[in-house]
Amino acid sequence: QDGLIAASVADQKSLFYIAAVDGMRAAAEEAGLDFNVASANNNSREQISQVQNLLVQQPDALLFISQDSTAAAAGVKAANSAGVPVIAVDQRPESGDGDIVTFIATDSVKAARDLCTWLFDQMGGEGQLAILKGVLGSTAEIQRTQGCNEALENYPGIEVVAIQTANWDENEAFRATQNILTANPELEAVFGESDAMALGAAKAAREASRDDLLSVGIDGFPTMFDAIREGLVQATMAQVPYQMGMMAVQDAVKIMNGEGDSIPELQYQDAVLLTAENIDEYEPSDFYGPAAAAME
Amino acid sequence: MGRQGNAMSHAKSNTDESVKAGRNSEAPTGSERLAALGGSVLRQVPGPLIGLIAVCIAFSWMSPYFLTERNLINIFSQISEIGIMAVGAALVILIGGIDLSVGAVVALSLMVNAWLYRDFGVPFVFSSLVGLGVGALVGLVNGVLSTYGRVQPFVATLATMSACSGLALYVTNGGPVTGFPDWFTGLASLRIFGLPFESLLMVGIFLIVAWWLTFRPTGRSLYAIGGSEEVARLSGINTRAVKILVYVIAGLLAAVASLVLGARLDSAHPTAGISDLLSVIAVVVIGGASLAGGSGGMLGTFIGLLIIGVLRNGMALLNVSPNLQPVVIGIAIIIAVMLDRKTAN
Amino acid sequence: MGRQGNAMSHAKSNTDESVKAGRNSEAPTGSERLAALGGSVLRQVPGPLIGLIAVCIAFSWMSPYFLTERNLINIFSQISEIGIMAVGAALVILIGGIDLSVGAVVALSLMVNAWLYRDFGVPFVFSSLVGLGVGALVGLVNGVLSTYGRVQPFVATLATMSACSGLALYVTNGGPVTGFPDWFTGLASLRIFGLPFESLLMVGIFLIVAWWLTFRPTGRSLYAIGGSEEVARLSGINTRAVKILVYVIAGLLAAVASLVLGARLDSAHPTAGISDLLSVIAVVVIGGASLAGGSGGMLGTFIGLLIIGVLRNGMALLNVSPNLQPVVIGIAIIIAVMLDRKTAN
Amino acid sequence: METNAPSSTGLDCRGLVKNYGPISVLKSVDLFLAPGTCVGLIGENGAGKSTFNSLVAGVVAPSDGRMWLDGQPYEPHSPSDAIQRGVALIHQEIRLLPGLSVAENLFLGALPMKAGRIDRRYMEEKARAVLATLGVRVDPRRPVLGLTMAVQQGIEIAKAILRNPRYVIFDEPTAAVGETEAEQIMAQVQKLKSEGVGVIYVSHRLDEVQELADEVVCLRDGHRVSRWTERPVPKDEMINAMVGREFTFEHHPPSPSRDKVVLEVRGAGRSGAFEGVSFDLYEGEILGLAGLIGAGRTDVVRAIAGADRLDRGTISVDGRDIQFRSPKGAMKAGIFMVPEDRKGQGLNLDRSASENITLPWEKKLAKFGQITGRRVAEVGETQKDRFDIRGRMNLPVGSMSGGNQQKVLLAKWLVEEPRVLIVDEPTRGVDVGAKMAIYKILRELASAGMGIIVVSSELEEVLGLSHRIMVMSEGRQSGMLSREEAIPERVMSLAVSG
Ligand SMILES: Nc1ncnc2c1ncn2[C@@H]1O[C@H](COP(=O)(O)OP(=O)(O)OP(=O)(O)O)[C@@H](O)[C@H]1O
Ligand SMILES: Nc1ncnc2c1ncn2[C@@H]1O[C@H](COP(=O)(O)OP(=O)(O)OP(=O)(O)O)[C@@H](O)[C@H]1O
Ligand SMILES: O[C@@H]1[C@@H](O)[C@@H](O)CO[C@H]1O
Ligand SMILES: [Mg+2]
Ligand SMILES: [Mg+2]
Repeated sequence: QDGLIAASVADQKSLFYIAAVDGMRAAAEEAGLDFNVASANNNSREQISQVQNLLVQQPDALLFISQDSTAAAAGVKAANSAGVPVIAVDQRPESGDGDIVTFIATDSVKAARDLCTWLFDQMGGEGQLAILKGVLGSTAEIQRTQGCNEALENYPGIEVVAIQTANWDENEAFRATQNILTANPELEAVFGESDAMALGAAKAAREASRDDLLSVGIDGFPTMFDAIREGLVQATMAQVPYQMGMMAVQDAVKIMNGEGDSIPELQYQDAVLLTAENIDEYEPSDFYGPAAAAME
Repeated sequence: MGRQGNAMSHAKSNTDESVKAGRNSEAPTGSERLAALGGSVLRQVPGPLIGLIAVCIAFSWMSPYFLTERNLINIFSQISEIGIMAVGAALVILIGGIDLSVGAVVALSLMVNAWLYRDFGVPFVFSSLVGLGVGALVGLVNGVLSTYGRVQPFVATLATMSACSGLALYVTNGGPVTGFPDWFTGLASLRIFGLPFESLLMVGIFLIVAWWLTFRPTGRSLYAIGGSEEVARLSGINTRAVKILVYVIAGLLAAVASLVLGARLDSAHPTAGISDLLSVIAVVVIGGASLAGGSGGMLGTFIGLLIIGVLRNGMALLNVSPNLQPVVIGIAIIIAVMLDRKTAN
Repeated sequence: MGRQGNAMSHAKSNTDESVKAGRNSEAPTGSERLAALGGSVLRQVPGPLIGLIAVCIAFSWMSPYFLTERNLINIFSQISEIGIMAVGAALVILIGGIDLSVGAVVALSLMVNAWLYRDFGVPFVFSSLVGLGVGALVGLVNGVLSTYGRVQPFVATLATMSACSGLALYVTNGGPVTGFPDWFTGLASLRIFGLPFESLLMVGIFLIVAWWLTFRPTGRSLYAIGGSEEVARLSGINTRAVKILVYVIAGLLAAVASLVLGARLDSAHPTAGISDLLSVIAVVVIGGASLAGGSGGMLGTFIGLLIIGVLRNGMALLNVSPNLQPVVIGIAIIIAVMLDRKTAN
Repeated sequence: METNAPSSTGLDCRGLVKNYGPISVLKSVDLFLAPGTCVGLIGENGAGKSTFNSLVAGVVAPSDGRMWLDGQPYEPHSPSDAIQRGVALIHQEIRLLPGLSVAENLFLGALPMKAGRIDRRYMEEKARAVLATLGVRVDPRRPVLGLTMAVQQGIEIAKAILRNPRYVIFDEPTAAVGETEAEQIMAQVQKLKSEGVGVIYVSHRLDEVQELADEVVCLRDGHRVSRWTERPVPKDEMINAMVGREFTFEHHPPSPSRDKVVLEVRGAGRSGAFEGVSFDLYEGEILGLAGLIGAGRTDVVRAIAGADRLDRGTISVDGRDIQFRSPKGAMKAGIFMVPEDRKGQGLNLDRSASENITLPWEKKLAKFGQITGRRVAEVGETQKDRFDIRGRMNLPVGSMSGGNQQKVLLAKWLVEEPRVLIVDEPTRGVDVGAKMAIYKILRELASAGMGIIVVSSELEEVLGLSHRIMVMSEGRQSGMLSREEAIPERVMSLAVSG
């Protein structure tokens, strides 16, 4: 089969996006399609440019992992006007009347809500909590904050004593947690909006001899597997980006074969809560594909 | 520090007249006139033009899409906001300053605009004007701090950058705003003579500012101030007023860029534009301006803009691996700049 | 452009001498000597020290935790990497250059190190040395490009920044590496006389470089080169060699910072350090260095480092809303810098 | 090129050529300098003197020609190379680092060491000693910023001497200093000679050349046109050789000034700089400002021209009180000042001569608010002719010779005619012919009704030009002399005593 699949992705630094692209590439190879990918370095303006650049090559489908939900609309619009079908992954276009064939994603609000609910149960429904946010204003930050807030409504005993941003960065999370622990010696748990930040928080706690501090994250990165086993961190919500990437290409193939109508509009993938109890049932590659295996 | 190699070599290659045209010599000969003309044309062709041409040739050879009309239009529309911001940044750099707040001003003025429009029902035209006003105001603060306040421009604009990016998040507590009026978002797809409106706007701004810098006394004084503020002051230029004006223009242009961005994305995001800072300054400097001030101009900046725009576009067309793209871009920038040096010698 | 206000006021307060010290004046009078001495002491107390003190007083009043031993130690350990990078950045700025690659060098040297160690089984001591070598090599490239290559430092280091950040992702295709030898990660929790090893390392580097800048001819020559490269050259200084050396030191120190980072987190991320660029330069400039070169020093940089470190720490202790933190930091920077101006007058 | 073997002692330069691109600035110049002697190098502005010096001192490489130092081939590829071989150059333009201390400037590139550290104590002591022999009294620990031109010139000379050179080139060392300093500098040259050092001495003050030089070489348009080996070399011969024709001094007695006061200064003072300055300047009058270096003349005129603040006193132009706080305000009121420091205050060396000249005038030159490159070039060409500027007006001023830069500086302030013109050291580094031309212009401007203040460290210049002379001493106005009263002795005694 002859054809070109184009993908525009927010960045190629986060393992999440790397795995998603790996999944896409693998599926495209399997289907014998050419695969072009552009990474926007977390710049939504830049990403619109890249979408335009990809469209110049008239691909058969555009797989679109937008930098944020608001910017997504413009990319979709551009693709629509070029007559290229769009498969949105991870970020759903929030406005505009653009058409997408399907939206494949983790329900981030739900993932955060479930994770926090689990965490609050571990805390016995009361105690001090700190939240480490991702880059402020980014969709993942907004949705995960929202999910945690929803969980908090059911747990009046949980007191949020500190909210800081660590910009998805482990080292920044380390510093922020040091400071939070200084000001809040009674702190019991940290909700990191990503695994990297959960790890940074846990390492800061360990350094401050607070091994009892609970720390959870979202992503299910390979690095979390050992960390959970060792008790450094307690849980993570594993997403399935590799699989999402493969699905996106498979859907694209369906469109090319004229079977586009059979694709559901919304394909939420459940995130899996990984804790010490079930960690041995999974492999990192279940979530992040072969790339993850190399990283463990 | 690296003054323009261009101006330097220029100086070197043209001195015969100063030797020949002694007191006794008559009016300049024809060949001397020609040489002078050649000199002044050379002076007009600044920055790494050769580099740009080389890059373009390479890409049109490597990708069949590069020279298509659609792609060329894309390139132009893709560089619009950066270009508009770069005009302001170039002016600031010309007077020997720097403006780190340019990206954050984009975010703040866009958010204030969208917030007034959505949450207070302010008519969009007015909320946009307020957005522009915010940009100008931040520029004013930058200008006043770095003149009367005697704070280094780097520090002053670092502070306003920080403050603006925080405020941009604060107005809507980090949430994005979507849904601008249709006539406004329509501007993003408006074509005039087949050219995108936003690109024409950018080119228009470049032309007006180039005209100002070349033909208006105030504009011309920017070179004097950048060359030596004391010399400019003693020559009767109100250097403080001009400097403040320049920062205000830079802020205003950033706000204009925010409108272009808002129309294109049909949304306002509190981090919009923030990561463009380095690209904006890079465009100006690649175009031949020196951060020491006093050299550079609109033509050079435009060439710098095209170099960055073409490089990014071409990489995407060629499907270079995303991790390697920055490597290739880094190398290409150096080659583009060095090509120019070599030929200038 | 904003030469240091410090130096300026200094100059002004001393012009009377130039009047007095005419041909008729005898040896300087006692009071003149005193004034000169006062001047040179003033010269030693640079940058916004007053600002730092004010910030510290404010925080110790607002948070009971601020002045605890634990918190002070935390502050010191939190600023270690930025501090080490800032030393290199300060040297580069001192000679009138700029190094944008510093953050990307952290990422690249750490990744190369970790990659060699994990994927090739290179003993960690050697892989670390290679990592340091990578830092020095990038510095060398920066230095050669900006001297022999006659590329502006901004452009040269922008290019290497771009290239390094791409390569850092490339070596492991963006994946992080975890699991360094225990003895190495142990360094992160090592305390000497109760002080974190990394902080002592940073302070040691500051002291050595300060000594070099003050007492060694090569170090001293940085001020001359920054003041005027031409004058320095005419005075017999090998300006190119010194400039290259400075960029190499800056690259090397960035690589050292990457080791500190790696030991602390027991992992290597391909984006580690990249976002620190602006903070690193800010530290130097807030500390009183001028981007025009020729002014600034280690004491000022250290004060700038503490200002940034204390501000961030204090905000976190007070749990200021993350949206407002940048606003407060922006305002605080201006106040800190202006306080100093006021008192210097 | 001469073929005989190089001398085994001395600096032997043969056939030195320097081309900038296609243009040759120096065309096969020979010069021989024996140890313990002095060669005077003269020539019009732009003749190539400084270029020759740069070749010898390794600042730029020659395009052709060879040099030998004490019989050994000498090809300096950097200034440090030349310094190491014992050749030092005192540049025409003062090049010190304002931020560094005097002592450090002196030892820059050769800082003395002790126990692995810079030996500051030795450095300061040595600096003080060397400066003292030059008559420069300045604390070696203070920064150079803010020192007078004369002191800076002294530091430049001391810097060269400290390197113990065997050959020293002085490029117009006395252009920026007063008579007394000039005498001290010349004494220093004599001393060096007597110690066996070979000296190349460049100056437009021909009596100095006459007094010091054992041999005089004259350049014109990059050629060596004359050489005298017998002293004394007659001054008129030197002048004729420089300009390439018979040169006659024109003597114009100043036309009388009128009764109308243009500028009135009353009780002017600025803390720490000068006090109690009061005078009237009449239409058509040239008022000379005399005094020793550092007497405060520059400070006074800078304050009058709005460049520095005025703490006390009033200034009025044509009877109208002026309240200005900036040069711009002063210029609006009709007061223009040509600053003394052309590099730091007068010209932007990277911009073209024409652009420099039009800078203060752009608003006036503009038509419909626009100013074109052509208009700038026209004005530049007009001023080029009027001030006899040698060089291309569309090139950066920095590539012009020092004297021609000075002419551009004057031309910059005289595109249109102000009410009051202040010129601070107007003929610094200008050759004899051009000097006469400048005097002529100043006199013409005065007779057309302008009021002119001339600050000059050349007493001869002040005395020759002015209707009246105001003498300053240590920041005070110590006397006002009419043309007739102003004999050198009287001026000097007022300048010294105060
Ligand atoms: N870097 C340069 N580029 C081009 N032309 C130059 C350069 N340096 C000097 N020249 C030209 O060389 C000629 C000789 O200049 P030079 O400075 O040697 O003159 P000079 O004899 O020292 O004059 P003055 O008495 O005014 O100092 C001048 O016409 C000058 O314009
Ligand atoms: N605001 C200022 N900024 C920089 N330099 C200044 C300032 N005011 C005065 N100067 C310099 O200080 C020096 C002292 O000036 P002053 O008027 O005392 O000297 P002077 O009598 O003119 O002697 P000279 O011949 O050395 O200029 C001058 O060189 C002048 O250029
Ligand atoms: O899940 C990832 C996060 O871990 C972070 O890297 C940002 O993007 C999100 O989608
Ligand atoms: Mg000369
Ligand atoms: Mg003076």
